[in-house]
Amino acid sequence: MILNINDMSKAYSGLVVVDKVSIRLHDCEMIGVIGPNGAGKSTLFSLVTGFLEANDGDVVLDGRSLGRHSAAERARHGMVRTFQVPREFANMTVRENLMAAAPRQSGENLISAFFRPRLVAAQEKEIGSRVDETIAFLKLERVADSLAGRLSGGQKKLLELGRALMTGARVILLDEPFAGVNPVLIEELSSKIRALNARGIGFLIIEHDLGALSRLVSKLYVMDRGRLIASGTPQEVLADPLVREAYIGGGLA
Amino acid sequence: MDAYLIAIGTIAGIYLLLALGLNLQFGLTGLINFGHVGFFCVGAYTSAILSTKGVPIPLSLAAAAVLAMLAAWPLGIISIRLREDYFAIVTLGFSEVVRLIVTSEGWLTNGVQGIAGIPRIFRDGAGEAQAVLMLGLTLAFCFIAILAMMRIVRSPFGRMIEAIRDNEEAVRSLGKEPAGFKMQVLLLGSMLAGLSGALYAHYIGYISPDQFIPFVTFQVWMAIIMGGVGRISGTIAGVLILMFFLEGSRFLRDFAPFIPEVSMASIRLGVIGLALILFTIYRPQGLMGDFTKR
Amino acid sequence: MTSFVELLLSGITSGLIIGLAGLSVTLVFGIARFSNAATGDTMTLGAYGALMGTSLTGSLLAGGLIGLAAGALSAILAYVLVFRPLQNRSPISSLLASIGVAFFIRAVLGVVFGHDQMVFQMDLVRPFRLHGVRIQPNDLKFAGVAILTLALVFVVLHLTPIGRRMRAVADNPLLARVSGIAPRPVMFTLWAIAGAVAAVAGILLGMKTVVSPESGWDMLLPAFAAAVLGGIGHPVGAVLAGVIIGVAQELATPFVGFTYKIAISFLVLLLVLLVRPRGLFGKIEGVR
Amino acid sequence: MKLTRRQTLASLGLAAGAGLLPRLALSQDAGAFRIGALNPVTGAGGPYGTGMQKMILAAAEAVNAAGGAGGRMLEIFAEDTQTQPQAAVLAAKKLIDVNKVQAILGTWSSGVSLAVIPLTNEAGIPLFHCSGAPALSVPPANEKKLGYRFQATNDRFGRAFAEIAKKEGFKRPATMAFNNASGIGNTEGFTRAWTAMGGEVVASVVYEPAQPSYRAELQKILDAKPDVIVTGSYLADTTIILREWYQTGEETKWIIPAWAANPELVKALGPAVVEGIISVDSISNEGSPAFAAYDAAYQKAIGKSGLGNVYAAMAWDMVTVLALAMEAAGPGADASAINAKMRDVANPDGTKVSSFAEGKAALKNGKINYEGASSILDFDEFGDVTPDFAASFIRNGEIKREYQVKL
Repeated sequence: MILNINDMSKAYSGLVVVDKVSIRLHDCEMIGVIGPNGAGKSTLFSLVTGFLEANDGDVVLDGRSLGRHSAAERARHGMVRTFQVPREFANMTVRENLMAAAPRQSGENLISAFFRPRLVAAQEKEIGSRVDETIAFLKLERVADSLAGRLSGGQKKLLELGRALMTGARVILLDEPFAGVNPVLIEELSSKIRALNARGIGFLIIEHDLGALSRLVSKLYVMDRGRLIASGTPQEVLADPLVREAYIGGGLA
Repeated sequence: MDAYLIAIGTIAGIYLLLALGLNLQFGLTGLINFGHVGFFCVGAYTSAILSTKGVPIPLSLAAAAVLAMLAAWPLGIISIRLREDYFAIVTLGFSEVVRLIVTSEGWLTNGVQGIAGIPRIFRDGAGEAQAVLMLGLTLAFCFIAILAMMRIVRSPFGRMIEAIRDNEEAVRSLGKEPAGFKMQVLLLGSMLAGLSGALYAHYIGYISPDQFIPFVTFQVWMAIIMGGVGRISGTIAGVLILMFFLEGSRFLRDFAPFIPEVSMASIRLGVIGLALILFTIYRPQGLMGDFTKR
Repeated sequence: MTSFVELLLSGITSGLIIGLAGLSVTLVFGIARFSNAATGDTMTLGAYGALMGTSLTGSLLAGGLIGLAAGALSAILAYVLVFRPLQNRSPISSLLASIGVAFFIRAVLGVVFGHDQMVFQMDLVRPFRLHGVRIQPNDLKFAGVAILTLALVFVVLHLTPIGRRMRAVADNPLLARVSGIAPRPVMFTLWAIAGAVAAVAGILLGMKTVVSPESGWDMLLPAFAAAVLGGIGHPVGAVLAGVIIGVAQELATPFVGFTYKIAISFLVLLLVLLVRPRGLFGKIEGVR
Repeated sequence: MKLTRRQTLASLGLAAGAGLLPRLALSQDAGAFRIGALNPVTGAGGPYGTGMQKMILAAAEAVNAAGGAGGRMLEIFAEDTQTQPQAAVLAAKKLIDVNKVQAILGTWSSGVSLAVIPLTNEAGIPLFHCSGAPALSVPPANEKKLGYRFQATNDRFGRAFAEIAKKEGFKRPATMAFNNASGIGNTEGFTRAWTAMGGEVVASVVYEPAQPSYRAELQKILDAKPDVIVTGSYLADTTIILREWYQTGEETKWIIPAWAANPELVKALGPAVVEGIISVDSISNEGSPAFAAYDAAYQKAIGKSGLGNVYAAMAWDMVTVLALAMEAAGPGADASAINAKMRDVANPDGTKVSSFAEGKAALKNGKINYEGASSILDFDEFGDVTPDFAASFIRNGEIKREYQVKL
């Protein structure tokens, strides 16, 4: 799996928010994106996943250009994001959240839902067992039937990760997976991410907790005022004086 | 059975079809349709025009449902991707335009004079028997609609529209297009409204443009909000409350003679307004609880 | 040709009224973040306030100021009692509640003032001619008041500290909260201005036409259309869009038929949403 | 607060039952003739509905005080139409099915009458109304000839407009109509009558209510250079249109129905604007003894002059005429027998009478002709009253009746 982000740019009425950012993610890499508040990281994610329209640039996943595809199409091609503020389906249970994420459900077609009940039931059963596996993997058994809106911050992050898994994603873009998560759960979450990475899923991660992030990723990209100002291994990047300068007042760990 | 209660029951059934459609759209999917009465109007006029021209009533009923759906389709194409409050405004405008069209295109709709003498669905037998049959038919349609709703709620389709209601962006992030689902929901709800309008036209026997004002839409909104958004039992309860309120005010004068009669229409409006405000603030889940405790 | 110019002038006058209503909608949307369906009935309330004020004081000007105060006060009340409790909920809750507020205001007006029309006692004067074009002095006065109101609003928005804070909140509510701009005075000012602007629109409409409890609600669709066309949350845009809609209504209806007059604003609304969902002057907008 | 569906249903039924009880408990004495008073107590007709209802009660009292009609006492069941077809249909169903009324009196707006008349036709009982829509005269609405109209049709108003326009020597009339059945009825009636006289209407406009401006509509009319503008309009829109018209500086004459060109209009616009406007009204029977009796009853019930509510006078006449027809049809007559006597007691060629008691006595000696409070009350073959009209001119802020028009 290779993801190429080429010259991504976005400007609002003259104000450049993301300026020609290019990132490369090779087989099963885990890459971190850091930068001070307002550097354009989340905007970059939205551009890559199609939630915002880019002024310029392209996204290429395994040789296929996705730049003109809708957000949902990009997700169907295997590139799935999570959100900085978790977007769980608050009034549905954890299990329902995960069931909803499964791709290609014929029961989502009204006609099948009404007239092909057996086909739908069989699919539901199959999806159900995959959901059970996911729940077990994420250790969400205790809350499986609680409403997602009532979960803790960390559990919601896990749930979003679980939903991304259910879609069969090949690369997952995590937007601050550790924000608002207690330290114990951060470890838990990190180990899950590592395990998934070992299974062949690539990750692109925005995170402010540089400690946890550095332990996870092999490469860091640093953004400031919309531009990439540095990249390299975590050690190299964190030693870079440019990066330090950009982070003054930004709270570099 | 008391003929008056039969009449109330029939009207309640007609409102219930409207409310079930709106509940599917708003309660389950989160679509803010402020133009429900527009589809009701399309249904009423379709069936009225066709049946007075001699088309058999079962056909005209079907045509009403289909045409209301067809009216929703271009509206959906234009507006389904809009932000929710834009969608609300556009649908409100749509229903007003529908009303303007039936007002202005007199060659088809007889304009402001309205269409009188719309044939009844059941024409044989005594008046009472006809009334009971009409009630039966209306409730049968309601029953079918309720069964269909329950089927939808339990299906993967139902799961997806609820997901759309809870968070549309997240749905897109999972590779599903909300627009398609919303469109189907808009069409289904409009079909119910169209059918409801047709039943209304045949039951009342006379329709004119001023019966299809936005106030009707908001009565239905009040019903589903008071009953409990997203719940079928809530929709039923809400419609009963609405009927009780609308018809009850007829008896209010017996108990509260100090209210001047001329103000009664204003008071009805004010009560609906207050109910909308108070329920949104203090009991958004409605009387029957919300969708979270299905 | 002269008749065209006359229609144009008339369209601009009614357009300014639509624009004022649209301004009220767009201000609330920009800062409180929901579409306020009570705008139309706030207009009506303002008109009744001005009628009462005029008959009490005998002066149209004093009456107008009383009407303006009535509009501002009712908007603040609606904020405190209804919209503030809802401010952390979805904008839909506020929108629904605003319809409740609209109905409630109209009901109260209906009970208190009845349903018979009321009129402002104004001197009607014959027009003067400028190069053959009839100019109606009252139109000029209405336009003058509308423009003065707009000017005042823009002065408040751009030249006062509270106005700058309002614009900051409009640009980014989160940022504004973090950086210590207390939203409360901002919100009170917002609602006072939105209510007062709606009231002015209602008073002008009442002077041009007649006042009845229903008169404001009928202006809601054009007002929303103006707000959307102007780029929702964009004050100048709303006013210009209102004028465009007003002119379009006057000029186009002889061709499409007078009964479809109201449909014009709907058509404008649809076209804008189709072609340019951001509106004429829209800024960054969460277009989806 | 959790209500099950069954509980809600039960409480609804209970409450509805409780509302019905007092009415059902009223002496449903088998001998009484039951009448439904179905009036616009709330909604747009609210200003008139209460007065209408009270006058139906008062007239029935007068009939009962005179010993009843055809050997029967009258019993009134009152309901509100809310000036809305849907509510009216429910109320009419209640009156017919629950109260078993034998006539329904006093529907007001055309929409309501059109919605109710299929029900009364089916029940085979008369409907007396004061709606203007021409459709109510002919089948399907009036296929059973059970509908009676106590107010002149809009079409008839239009014909009166044409007569007046001709008499005043106008050559180039234009029309402006409010977009509803009544407004369009007026101007179409005018156009039909005017073209039948060989005239030509130079421009016509139908407008929607609630506009911030009617300038474009006016402009279209004025561009045709009419010498008179005939309207089918109401007070509010007439006020706005005349205000804009005056400010255009054009000198045109106006012919306007009296429900719009009334003292309120003069007050709203000032005498300068309305100078010379011709206000057309159907002639009520203000000088008659029947009107005096009605006026006294109205004063007693409402505390205001009966002049202010022409529909209440119609409601008074409805009961009186119905009771006279019952008396003429004799004891125990059914609805169709009573219906057959309507014209016999109201139309000319008989002793002129102006109250039920008087008529009851005169019937013993042959035919009678009831001259009502609202008009002289003669019905044509469609069951419509055929009043004469009056042209009034507004001069110096006063509305003065100048001449009568017979059609």
